[in-house]
Amino acid sequence: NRTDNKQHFVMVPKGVNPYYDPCYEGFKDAGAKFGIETEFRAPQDFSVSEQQEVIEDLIQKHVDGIAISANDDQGLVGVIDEATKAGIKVITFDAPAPSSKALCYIGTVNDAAGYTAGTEMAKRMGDKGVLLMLQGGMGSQNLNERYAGFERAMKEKAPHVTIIAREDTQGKIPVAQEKTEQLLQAHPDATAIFGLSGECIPGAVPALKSANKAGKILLGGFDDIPDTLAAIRDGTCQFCLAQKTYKMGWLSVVELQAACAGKELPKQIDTGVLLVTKDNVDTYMAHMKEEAQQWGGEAATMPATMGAGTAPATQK
Amino acid sequence: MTSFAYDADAGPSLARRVLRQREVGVFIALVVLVGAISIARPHFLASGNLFIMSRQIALTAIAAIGVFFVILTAGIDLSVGSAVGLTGYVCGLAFAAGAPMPVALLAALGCGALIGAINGFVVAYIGVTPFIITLGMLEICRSTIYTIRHGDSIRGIPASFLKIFGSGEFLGISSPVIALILLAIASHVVLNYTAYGRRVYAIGGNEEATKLSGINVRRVKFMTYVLCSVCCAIAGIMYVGYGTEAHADTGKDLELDAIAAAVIGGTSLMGGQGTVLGVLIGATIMGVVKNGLVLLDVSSYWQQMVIGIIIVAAAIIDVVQNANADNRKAIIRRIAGIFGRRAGAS
Amino acid sequence: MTSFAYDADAGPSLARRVLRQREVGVFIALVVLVGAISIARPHFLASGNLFIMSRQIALTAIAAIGVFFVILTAGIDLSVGSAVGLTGYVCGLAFAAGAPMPVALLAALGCGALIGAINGFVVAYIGVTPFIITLGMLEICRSTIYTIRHGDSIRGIPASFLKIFGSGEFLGISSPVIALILLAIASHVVLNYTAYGRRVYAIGGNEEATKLSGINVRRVKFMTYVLCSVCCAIAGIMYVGYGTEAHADTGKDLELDAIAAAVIGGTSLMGGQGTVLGVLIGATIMGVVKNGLVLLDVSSYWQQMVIGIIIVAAAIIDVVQNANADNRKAIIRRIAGIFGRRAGAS
Amino acid sequence: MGAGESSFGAGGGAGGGTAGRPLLEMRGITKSFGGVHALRGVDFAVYPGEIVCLLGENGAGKSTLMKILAGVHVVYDGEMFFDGKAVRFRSTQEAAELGIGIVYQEFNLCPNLSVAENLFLGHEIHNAVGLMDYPEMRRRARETFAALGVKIDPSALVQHLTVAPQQMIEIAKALGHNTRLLIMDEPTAPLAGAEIEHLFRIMGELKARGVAIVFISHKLNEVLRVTDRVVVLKDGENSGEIATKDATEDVLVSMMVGRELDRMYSRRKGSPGEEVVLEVRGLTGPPRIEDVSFQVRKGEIVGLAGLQGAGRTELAQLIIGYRRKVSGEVRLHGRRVNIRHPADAVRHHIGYVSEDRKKLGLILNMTVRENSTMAIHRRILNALGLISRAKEREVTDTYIRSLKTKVSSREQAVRNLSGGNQQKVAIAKWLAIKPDVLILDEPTRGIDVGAKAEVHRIIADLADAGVSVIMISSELPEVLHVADRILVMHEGRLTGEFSREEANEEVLMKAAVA
Ligand SMILES: Nc1ncnc2c1ncn2[C@@H]1O[C@H](COP(=O)(O)OP(=O)(O)OP(=O)(O)O)[C@@H](O)[C@H]1O
Ligand SMILES: Nc1ncnc2c1ncn2[C@@H]1O[C@H](COP(=O)(O)OP(=O)(O)OP(=O)(O)O)[C@@H](O)[C@H]1O
Ligand SMILES: [Mg+2]
Ligand SMILES: [Mg+2]
Repeated sequence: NRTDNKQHFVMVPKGVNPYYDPCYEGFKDAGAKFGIETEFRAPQDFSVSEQQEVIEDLIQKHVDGIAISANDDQGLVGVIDEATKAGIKVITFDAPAPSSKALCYIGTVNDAAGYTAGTEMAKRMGDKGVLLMLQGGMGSQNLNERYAGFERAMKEKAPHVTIIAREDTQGKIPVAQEKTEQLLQAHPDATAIFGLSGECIPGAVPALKSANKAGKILLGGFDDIPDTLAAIRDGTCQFCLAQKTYKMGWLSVVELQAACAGKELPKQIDTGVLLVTKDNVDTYMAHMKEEAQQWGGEAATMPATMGAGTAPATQK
Repeated sequence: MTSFAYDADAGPSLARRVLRQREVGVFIALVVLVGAISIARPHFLASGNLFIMSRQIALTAIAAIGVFFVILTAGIDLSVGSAVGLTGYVCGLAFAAGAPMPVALLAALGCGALIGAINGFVVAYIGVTPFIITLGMLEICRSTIYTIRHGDSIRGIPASFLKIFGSGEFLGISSPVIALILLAIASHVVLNYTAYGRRVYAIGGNEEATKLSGINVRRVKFMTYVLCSVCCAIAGIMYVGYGTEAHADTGKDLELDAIAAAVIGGTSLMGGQGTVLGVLIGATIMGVVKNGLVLLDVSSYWQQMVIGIIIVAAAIIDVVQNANADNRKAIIRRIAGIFGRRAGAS
Repeated sequence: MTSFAYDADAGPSLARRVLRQREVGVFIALVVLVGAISIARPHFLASGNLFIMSRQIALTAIAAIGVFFVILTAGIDLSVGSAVGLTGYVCGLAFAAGAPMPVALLAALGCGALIGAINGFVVAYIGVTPFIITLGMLEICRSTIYTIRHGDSIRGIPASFLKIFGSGEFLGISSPVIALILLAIASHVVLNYTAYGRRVYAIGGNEEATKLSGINVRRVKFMTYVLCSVCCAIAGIMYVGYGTEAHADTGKDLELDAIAAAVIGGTSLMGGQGTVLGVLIGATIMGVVKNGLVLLDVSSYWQQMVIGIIIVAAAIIDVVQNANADNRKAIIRRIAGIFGRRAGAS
Repeated sequence: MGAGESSFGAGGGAGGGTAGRPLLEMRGITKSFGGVHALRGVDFAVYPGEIVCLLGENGAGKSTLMKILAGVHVVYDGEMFFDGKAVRFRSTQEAAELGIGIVYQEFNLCPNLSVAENLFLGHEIHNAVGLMDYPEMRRRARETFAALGVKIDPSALVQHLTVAPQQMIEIAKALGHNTRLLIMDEPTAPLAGAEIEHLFRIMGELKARGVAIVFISHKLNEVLRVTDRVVVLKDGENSGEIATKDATEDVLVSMMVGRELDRMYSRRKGSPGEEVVLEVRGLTGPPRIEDVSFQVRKGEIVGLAGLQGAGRTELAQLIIGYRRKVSGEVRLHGRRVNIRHPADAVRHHIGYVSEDRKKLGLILNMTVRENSTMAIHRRILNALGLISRAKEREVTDTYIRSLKTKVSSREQAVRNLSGGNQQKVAIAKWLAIKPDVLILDEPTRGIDVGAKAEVHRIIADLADAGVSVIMISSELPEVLHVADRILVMHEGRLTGEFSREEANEEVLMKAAVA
């Protein structure tokens, strides 16, 4: 008898971070469009345990669907199991939990994203030069996968480029800046810098500027946070790869709805990454939304723009 | 004129052993907290929630008891978090190498003992400030983890192990909680009923006088660091069971929580003051706050702030409660006069 | 007349004013370090590198001097990093609100003073352990930043400001370094040549005695926390200039570096011991190590470990150097006998 | 022993006396610490230019009363008048401002600061530019010390000083600023001959200047010598008052203790055995001990006399392995023993009662019980290897009784005991190890006449029971009466050895100075 009243879907990110704002925006918009009550519940810090607590709590609340950005694979197996038993549809977005009973993963496949990034970097470097890399936390699974993909692409497409350093920014912008400054001292011959995580470009920008190398050194990296977009506008940064966060949110609703309607979901949907450059920096978000918003509802097949992976289930 | 009442000493001594005034303050804070949360959110007391909360508290508290030994001697151990991470990782590596469970456990505990022995030796026998050497060990242990497998988690932990330390429970109590209870009892006995424990407190009270009493201060201190890191190893093992994998980042920043738990529970960083019970209460307060905030749907952006405020509030309640009548008046007066110029005066 | 003058004393007291033995140890460590790195990588001494390194060191050292005041009274301030972050963010917000530079600077400094006043009041007038209240403030300040703009950086800092505090330099010395030099001189004078400074040391040496000497211990302590947070505000402002934006995560974990710098420089966490010069040396050691590791292309996986080892090594050199002849022998003997059973004996 | 009754106190008595308005008057002062009643309705008055002695057993409440007067304890019942005006101090500062100076019973110095800095802490001297004027402070410090007849390097760190100079600094601090009322709580306890004489001279001068002085001491000969009036406290209540000129030691004692008491230092019944128990050969160690050799026989009491700084404490600390020796050896029962740590000493049943109970003797935040058993953990374990509370209580109570320690309970924190009672606990700890050799460093420092007699009796009994005792004391009469044999030290060397028969104050003094 819950069919007659609104379905209730909840988005559970890893923690508090502006990165998730577009995810939830997509989630909300889709909810609004398909008449579904949506909610955003973030753990206080990026920890499995707190994420478990949030989910535990949602199970008590008997929500209809949960979309999780998993802080940890194994760590969530238990709760996701419980939730499924309680008849709640669970999917993961942004960060997967393959070992769990989660029905589907919607998000960037890091290795693929890394490969795309590497390809772009290779193209821009023209198979020559010295590349410096920044990474936020050497222990981070996702970033290590990104790096793997990136390195593979470089080896294939620009074998003569030397990746000469890979420094830990500890995920902090000021540290990224310090490391960049030091790297520029250590390697005056560097021709390019690539940042595997969000804080790298915002940190590298002031370092390049104070070294008067802004625009002279190729700068690219992941995540379209405001600082980075600003840097792209002023030309210090040449490109960044935006994860299709809005789309992740939107598709999460679509897939959960499908699941509730008893549909079989694909194990994985790679939302792919979007290349942001000076040309599309002001428009890419709108495009991303448009692209996402055609999914679900009456929409039919998937367009080619869609990244690797299987098509999202569509519903009547 | 030898006027001392025999029953009089029953009072203090008994109290000191069981629930010294020191603890009452934080205990009140804890009760208030639990009361408030469970009224606002009855689910707080649901067995499901208590289960996960108690497990999380236990993981911190085990490490907290370890560092508590060190703090009693007026030392400090910042390597707690990294030690938890490394020992757990070693346990995982042992399994990955196909070692049977007992071996894996011993490997972790041995690794803990080694970390503690290094800390202890450098502090007690060379004389380096605990803060420095343990800060160094913090870095060393953590980066050791990274250098081994570039930060990958170790998967494929045997089910037999997970059955005991992961899902494992006894009368609905998770294994970390059971471990904590046993550890707490053992520590309480050691600290209050053995010569060793008495000496730990003595060193915190007056190291020179202790030495002159013919006690090998160096050895006692050395041992506290070993004990601390062994507790970390226990926590490390429990974390592997909890996460069902050995993660490279396990235990990051745990030292701060562990020390905070001890201090909130009335342990003096100057040494010689504190009880196991206090540490448990301290750890519980922190766990309850974190858990409660999530249940209460406090905006994630505000949670940290609330935690900060509650920590401070608990500490203030504690101080006021432990102050004797007239000091209490004075404190209240000062808090009241905070905006008046009186605030400046002594 | 009875003479109690021990020639032993003439030494320390004089030295204490200039370059106490205490520092010589770490200073040697520093020299060795610099020597080694610049031989391996001559570019280490290139003006460009010295410029950026000195600026990075200064940013930490300014905060370190702040917390040094607190540590001298046997206190501790864990909110240093968050205070740096918040004050810088406040400065940015003021600019965003179109405030002129003086207003923005005052806003930051005022914010710092407020944070320090709260810490100081709760410690000195209510009597909460510094560790707890400042831990609380750490959480509160940081989450305040996040609640304001959900962690986004504040851009559009006026060029006039950046010209002074960002790119700004004087005889090739960056503004943070200039600020540090002025601050260090001022602190040295205050601590060694004013009544206030001596009372700070006195409290660390024997708080009770200081109180009985009719000194308003509460006020002196209170002020150290205010001074500390004001130093943080200075660092915070410098960081905005450095980053050309106000970032939400500025200063994260800085407290540990700041405290470590002080302690490596020979400051005792038990209070009453330490010099500004020592703090500077401590901060420099840490900065040199970090910079050197990158120059030497040490893999990020190993850097932490090297840092840890060097911190410990510096501390050990320090201890051995400060030990008197026969203690030194004893220490060496122990280090040697580490594997023998003699290690256990005192 | 009325030896010192040629009192300048009475001589100046004209200037003092209880005529006119009291400078200070305390009425019905009551103070209790939790359960402990330290003071019950005590009345006390001091007149300008008189020296009043506050006398009483350990724990009688003397220090507490003075701490109230000095503004340390701010919570109490009763009223206080200074210069006829009602006063109620809220801080030590307020008391100081009225010209009340105090030398506390326990040291209150900052070890990490220089002598001069300690001396001027709270009223530092600034120069033209408002910075600390160190040269001036050092100069004035030297003056002050010269006036006190001592020489202390003003720029020395206090942590390098021994108890005696530290005490002189405390006195100098109290004298500092236009003092009108000077309180001295057992000022002579850590001092020896010369300094005490200087101190008395200063007191005479102050008295002549009309300064009122409260003098607390357990040394009755001093009391009779320098004071005009004696006010006696017993168990926190007034128990009488007497003009010094009408008083004798016996009168004072009976006023304190409330009954006649045989205070004569108990001469031991037995006599030393023949076997040499402890032998020290050519012991040398930094900073000052040079080639010291001596023997102690079974059941012998050897007195170790000397001036402050003679190195007696150092010698003791070398013997028990608290300091590292560079040469020489220690033999026990004829066998060479290698003592490298106090633990070794305890293992060989050598005990050492330190001269500095707060720094080296006691763990102040621990209870009387925990302190009493600190050195015998091994011997009070039960079957389970745990510390047996029963045995602990037994040991603790034994010594609380035999030393007549005044405690509210054996679980009282030692911090809260009166100075003398703290000293008794410190001694108890070492009696508990059932020592073969017991070294006592100033064992009767700061304990009352009754307790002193007790300690001497205990020493005698120990010796009779076969314990070899070395008693370091700066009080020659004490050494002369208790010791079977007396060694004298000067600047780290033994400079004399006397049997009880040949020894007297003159020869000992001669040996002590050269
Ligand atoms: N801070 C305190 N807390 C609890 N009890 C105390 C405290 N200070 C003193 N007392 C108690 O008050 C009583 C009086 O102590 P006080 O120090 O005044 O004695 P006293 O006359 O100075 O003895 P002594 O000659 O040994 O110095 C003692 O029983 C002591 O235990
Ligand atoms: N210059 C010094 N530096 C450090 N400690 C010292 C110095 N001089 C003496 N001491 C220590 O102070 C303590 C007291 O020794 P002191 O010089 O008073 O000899 P003493 O004969 O014991 O005098 P007392 O009559 O006080 O016992 C001993 O431990 C001694 O080693
Ligand atoms: Mg007294
Ligand atoms: Mg001595």
